[in-house]
Amino acid sequence: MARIGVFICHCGENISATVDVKKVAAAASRIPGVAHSVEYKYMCSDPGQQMIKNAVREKNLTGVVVAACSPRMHEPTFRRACAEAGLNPFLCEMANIREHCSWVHEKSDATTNKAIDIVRTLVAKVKKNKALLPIKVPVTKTALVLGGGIAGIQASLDIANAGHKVILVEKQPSIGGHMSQLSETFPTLDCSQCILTPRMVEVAQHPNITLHSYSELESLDGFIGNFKARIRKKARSLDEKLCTGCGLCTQKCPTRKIASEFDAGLGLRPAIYVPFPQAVPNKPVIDREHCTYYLKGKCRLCEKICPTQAIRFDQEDEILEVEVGAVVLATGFDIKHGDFFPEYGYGKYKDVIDGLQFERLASASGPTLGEMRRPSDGRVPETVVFVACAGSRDPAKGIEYCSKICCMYTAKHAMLYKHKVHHGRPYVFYMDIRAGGKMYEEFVRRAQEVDGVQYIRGRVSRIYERGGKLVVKGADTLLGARPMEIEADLVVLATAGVANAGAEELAQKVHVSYDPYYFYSEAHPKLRPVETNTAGIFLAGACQAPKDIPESVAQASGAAAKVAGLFSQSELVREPLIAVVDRQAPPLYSTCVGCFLCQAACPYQAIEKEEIRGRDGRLIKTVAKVNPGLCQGCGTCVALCRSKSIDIQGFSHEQVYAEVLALLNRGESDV
Amino acid sequence: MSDFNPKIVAFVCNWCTYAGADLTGTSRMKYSPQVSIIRFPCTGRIDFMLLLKAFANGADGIIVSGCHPNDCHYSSGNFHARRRWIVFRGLLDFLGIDVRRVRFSWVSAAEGAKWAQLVNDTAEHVRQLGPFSGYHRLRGLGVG
Amino acid sequence: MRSDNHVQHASQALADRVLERTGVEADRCYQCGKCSAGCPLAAEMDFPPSQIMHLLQLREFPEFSEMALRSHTIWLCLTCEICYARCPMEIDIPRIMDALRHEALARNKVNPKAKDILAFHRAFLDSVRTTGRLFEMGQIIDYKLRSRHFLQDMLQAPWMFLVGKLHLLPERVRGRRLLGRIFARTLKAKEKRP
Amino acid sequence: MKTGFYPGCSMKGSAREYSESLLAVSQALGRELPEIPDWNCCGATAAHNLDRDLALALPARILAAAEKDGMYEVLVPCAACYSRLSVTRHELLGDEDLRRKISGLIEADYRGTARVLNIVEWLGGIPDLESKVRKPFAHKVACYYGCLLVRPAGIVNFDRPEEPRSMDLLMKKIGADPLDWAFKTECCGAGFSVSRTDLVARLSGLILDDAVQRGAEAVIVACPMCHLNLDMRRPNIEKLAGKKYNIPVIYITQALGLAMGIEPKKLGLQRHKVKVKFTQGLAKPPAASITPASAKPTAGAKSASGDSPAEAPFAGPSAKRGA
Ligand SMILES: Cc1cc2nc3c(=O)[nH]c(=O)nc-3n(C[C@H](O)[C@H](O)[C@H](O)COP(=O)(O)OP(=O)(O)OC[C@H]3O[C@@H](n4cnc5c(N)ncnc54)[C@H](O)[C@@H]3O)c2cc1C
Ligand SMILES: Cc1cc2nc3c(=O)[nH]c(=O)nc-3n(C[C@H](O)[C@H](O)[C@H](O)COP(=O)(O)OP(=O)(O)OC[C@H]3O[C@@H](n4cnc5c(N)ncnc54)[C@H](O)[C@@H]3O)c2cc1C
Ligand code: SF4
Ligand code: SF4
Ligand code: SF4
Ligand code: SF4
Ligand code: SF4
Ligand code: SF4
Ligand code: SF4
Ligand code: SF4
Repeated sequence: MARIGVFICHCGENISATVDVKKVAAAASRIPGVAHSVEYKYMCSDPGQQMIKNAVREKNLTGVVVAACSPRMHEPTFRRACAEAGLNPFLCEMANIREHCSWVHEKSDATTNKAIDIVRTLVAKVKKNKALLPIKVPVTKTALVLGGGIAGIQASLDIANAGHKVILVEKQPSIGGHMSQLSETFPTLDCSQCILTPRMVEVAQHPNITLHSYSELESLDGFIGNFKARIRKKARSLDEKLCTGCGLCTQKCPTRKIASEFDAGLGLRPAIYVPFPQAVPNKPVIDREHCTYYLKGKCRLCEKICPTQAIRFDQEDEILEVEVGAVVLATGFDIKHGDFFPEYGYGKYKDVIDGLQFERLASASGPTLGEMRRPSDGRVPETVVFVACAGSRDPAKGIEYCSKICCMYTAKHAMLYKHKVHHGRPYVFYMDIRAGGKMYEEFVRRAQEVDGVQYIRGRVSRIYERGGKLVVKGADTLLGARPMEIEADLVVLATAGVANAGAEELAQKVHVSYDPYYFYSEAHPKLRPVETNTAGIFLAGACQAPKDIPESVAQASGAAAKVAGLFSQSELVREPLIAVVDRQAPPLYSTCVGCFLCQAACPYQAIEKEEIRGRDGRLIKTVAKVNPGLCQGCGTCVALCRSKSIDIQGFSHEQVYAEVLALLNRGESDV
Repeated sequence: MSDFNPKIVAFVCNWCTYAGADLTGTSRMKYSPQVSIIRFPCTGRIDFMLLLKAFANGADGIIVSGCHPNDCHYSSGNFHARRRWIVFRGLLDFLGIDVRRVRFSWVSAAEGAKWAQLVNDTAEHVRQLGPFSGYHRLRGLGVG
Repeated sequence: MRSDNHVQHASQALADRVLERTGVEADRCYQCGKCSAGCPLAAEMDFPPSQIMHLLQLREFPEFSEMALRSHTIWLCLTCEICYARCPMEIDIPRIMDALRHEALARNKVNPKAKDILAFHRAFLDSVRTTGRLFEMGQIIDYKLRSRHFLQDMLQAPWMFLVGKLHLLPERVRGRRLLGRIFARTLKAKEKRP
Repeated sequence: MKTGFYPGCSMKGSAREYSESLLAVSQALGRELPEIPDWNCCGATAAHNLDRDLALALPARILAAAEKDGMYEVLVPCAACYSRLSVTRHELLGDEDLRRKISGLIEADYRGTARVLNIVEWLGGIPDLESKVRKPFAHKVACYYGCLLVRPAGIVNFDRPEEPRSMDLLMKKIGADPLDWAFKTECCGAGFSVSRTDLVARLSGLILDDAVQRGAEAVIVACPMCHLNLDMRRPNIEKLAGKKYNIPVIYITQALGLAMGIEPKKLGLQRHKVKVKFTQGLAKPPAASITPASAKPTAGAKSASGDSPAEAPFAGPSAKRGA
């Protein structure tokens, strides 16, 4: 038989001024199962709490209802008091008779009666409450960071500097990401390599960071604190321990005409290559798709020339298994390229290039050593047209969003061009200038006022070649939308920032959600911007949405702080208010019919399939199972399950049904 | 009909509407006492059989309220609730319950005044509709 | 269903009438200007296509709608579909132009500069109405009478005749009575010409 | 199951040679092209400019007549008629109320069973066209698609609206060298040939100029309106541009006919305003067909002729860039 204690608070006069607390206490004492009912001036005060503790011990209470303020305010206080008195804290509930009653109604019988209703409701609930134990999960204090762009680098360094181990996995032969390709960066125009390279070196040398370059995630299992990752280390075709990075092989390789990924296709590289001179690690890889030996079975020149005999043609991919407690996704973005802009001749005319190609043309380490020369004939372009929003904000091309970074880098490009070709004429066709950031608007103004970049408001309709020039057909919508033509030597398209080609596949591997454009979704657009909906997996950088370097770095440090917070305890303690799937004795095992509607609806991928097998190993049925590490207790699955096989602790069917009946003043016996 | 005091049950989520109703209180706004709140983690948890159960046991009106779309604490629970609500409307019709007895709304943690308004509107509405008398029939259907 | 009754909705905003008749939303236009940049005749137009969209968008200002209706633009539009093909918002501008022309015609708001173009269209359709097919010789004569450009093309006609491109007698369609009825129920029913 | 033929008005008059050459070619290919019985004018630009119902009713009557005659597809060689017929079919099939209304107007139930084909589609569907070539049409040609063959993409839906390739592919099949040029789909001035000859002269002039600059020996067209503007309006074009253009404008069917060895007269080549000089020998083009301006090929012309669009439409480093 339940022995419930009810404690009614006056809150000074806050409650007692409108609610007749004595009457409430008297009414409560008449509710079946209530063994103790008192009122007091300030329940949350020390004497108030002491009252509860004493009653729990002396009256052997099996449950407590504190009728006072909102549980959002003092639930933890009273649950702690109960726990101290030896009562499971989840057997304590609060009846909100202040915010939901005394403060919002006039003094009257109706108000007092409502307070009684509320108390009765919570008493009915608490009778159905079960003692629950907090969930504890051990935490492996190693973080897995996927992607070694500036975001991944920053996150790795911050976590490592907080004293935790980091495994950094980078798909390409070197870390650095897109930032390593940039020439100078807005809004300060400092050299990208100069600020990035020291951090890349720091990563390489940090005792807490293990770098796996030229590697990719195979699979990820487990849950927060306890992930198991399998990493594929792709064969570099050489023994990294022996290779000293002398570079002899890359100089001598006869297969040299491969479009360089790093130079965005504008430069060439050999079959055995280091993507760029400052690469980390500074060890080559053999590109097996182009190497003569792999294609034709002949050559092996690199092997002959290598002073340390490091080349290994028969090397195979290696699979590593690691255990980690948290994952940071920092796999970055890409820009759109290919045949998606036929009216601009993009991909057709050599002198219609994209933003990253311009970065390489402007970079001192690029294919022209920083000299402004156009790809088709190497001439210095006298007139350059920059086209903003090329593919962004363009539903017809499938992208509705603004890519956010291109207004700024377009202004930067026009400026860099003008700095290199003083007599040159840069034009920018734009729709709006989006320069929201510290010193950003000033930067764009400088491009216009100091460097004389001509901004024309309008979208370009068409670009075609005529006599070695590119005819750009635009219109100035600020001048009556009159059409105009510019004969340009070079056209730079600020093509849309898009998710990486492999983004969807990776999201499915690690079970995080993504938006229709395959950018990863944050757990809350405002308040949880660095978390994903999967506990223990965090986001950093442009894999979440196009963003610039400062934002990527800020988010990376945020993600690192979250990881460090998680790693600050050896165990993760979570409230046990989570879902559970019904389990029964054989032969039923569970009322769950295995429809997995719940699985599809769960926003946190917390529902797994469990196979129930007989002693002989025969599959009896497959039922749902909630992973307590992932479940956040939203209850969506509960409402959805048709066979009522899944329930949520703390808000169980029994509890809420009892509340409804009590509120409507029908005892259980009435039903 | 003027002395009819309807009984209205409000099913609200913990993160937005419950907090919004708290704010109504802290701002000392007044509203009709005919409404009592039952707290849920999320509108996504609200099983609409519960609503029928409430009607079968003497509720005259019901409010379901949670976070605004896209503001859900659990990111998508309220979308599920909204989807179910659309199905549920049809069911109400089928059972002969006036759809106007159920108010589905979004009240955020900052919308204390909206909560007071919602409660008063609903109370007035239900008062005009009169007591819900169909519960015997519902019980006959086994909903009680 | 779309309605073609131009007068009935005169109090409604032009943009809404256009929407009702064509299903094309001028409101989606975000004034990027790509249509005007590619339109072969934008330079000739009083309001290039993007501006026509904006005139419609400002529906609370009837004087702007009026400017769109009375514009030379709508008669210059060649229905070349370049603007539609390239519009990032996929707005079927030529279709809007059609609807504006029909309304301008029905409400007697045809831009005076469009006189020759309109004369040509009418001559063309007259020929079709009476014979069922275009009788080029007849049409040219009819057009000349309407437009009063007597000298233009005087050099072409004899040449065309010589190379066998012009016939002196029209081909007649057997079903031309039906065609007459079609004309009577459509164009003629709506248009009151002097 | 027969393919019907809708000549349209101009093919009976000003574009007579288009229909002559088409019929000569179809005969040589052994394909029958029965005309739609008692067809009428599609209404062209004039109808849709002035009245929507009329603009739908005229083509609907044509298509209904074709259906009644058991035609499951209709070849419409004139791009302008093709556009009107395609648009009508598209709209009526997408709106049942409208279909009923227009059926009422034309006093026949239009069902939409007959597909509408343009000339490029029809020729593209003929298997083994290459084997019919007797004298390869070995000339540099600029394929001019104009507006209505490829637009609006959602309705005609057979090649892409920018940088189309289907006609270039056909020209390759008969041994021609289709050039990469810039005005494939720009507008020639269309129906303004008579009413605003000034505008036609300007727009068509741009087209001819680009073709000539790039060293084209002929412009290939698939539309009587395009032909009218580019060929018959040549004096107006030249007057406005202040220079001469000798480049001939040839219907796609004429080029095909020449390659198949059909006699030029049967193809109506004598009816052109601008003389087609390489009709007999089909060997070297006469120098006269290129204006002085194109004598020294520009950088653009060089690269353009290098990679013709048909085989390598998008050669260039960025297209092949790795991830
Ligand atoms: C043309 C251009 C100019 C720019 N100029 C500026 C500027 O001046 N100033 C500025 O602030 N910002 C600029 N930006 C933006 C800047 O490039 C980005 O903000 C920044 O690169 C984002 O860093 P990131 O680490 O998130 O992504 P990335 O730089 O894209 O790095 C992601 C890394 O993850 C790796 N990766 C991808 N998938 C996987 C996988 N599955 N497993 C393992 N590794 C993977 C990639 O190889 C890459 O190394 C510019 C961008 C462009 C396109
Ligand atoms: C009109 C308006 C509308 C907005 N709408 C949106 C929106 O829709 N969405 C959105 O995302 N953002 C919006 N924002 C932006 C949003 O308000 C800010 O991003 C956010 O408030 C910033 O939070 P903060 O904590 O940095 O600063 P603040 O909110 O300013 O908080 C700073 C706190 O520090 C205290 N403080 C100041 N000095 C001291 C001191 N010396 N010692 C101790 N304490 C101090 C202040 O009292 C204050 O409590 C809006 C802003 C405005 C002005
Ligand atoms: S418990 Fe709540 S209601 Fe009671 S005194 Fe404390 S704050 Fe006030
Ligand atoms: S030659 Fe040998 S040691 Fe030198 S970089 Fe190449 S593989 Fe490494
Ligand atoms: S074996 Fe391959 S990588 Fe080595 S030198 Fe030859 S082509 Fe280059
Ligand atoms: S950032 Fe600027 S250029 Fe880029 S999509 Fe947005 S508005 Fe266009
Ligand atoms: S919805 Fe219910 S029955 Fe279906 S799988 Fe989930 S728990 Fe089992
Ligand atoms: S309660 Fe929510 S988070 Fe937990 S399993 Fe159910 S749906 Fe998933
Ligand atoms: S192209 Fe489309 S969106 Fe742009 S101005 Fe024209 S109609 Fe508007
Ligand atoms: S359809 Fe009309 S408005 Fe559009 S580009 Fe052609 S001429 Fe201009």
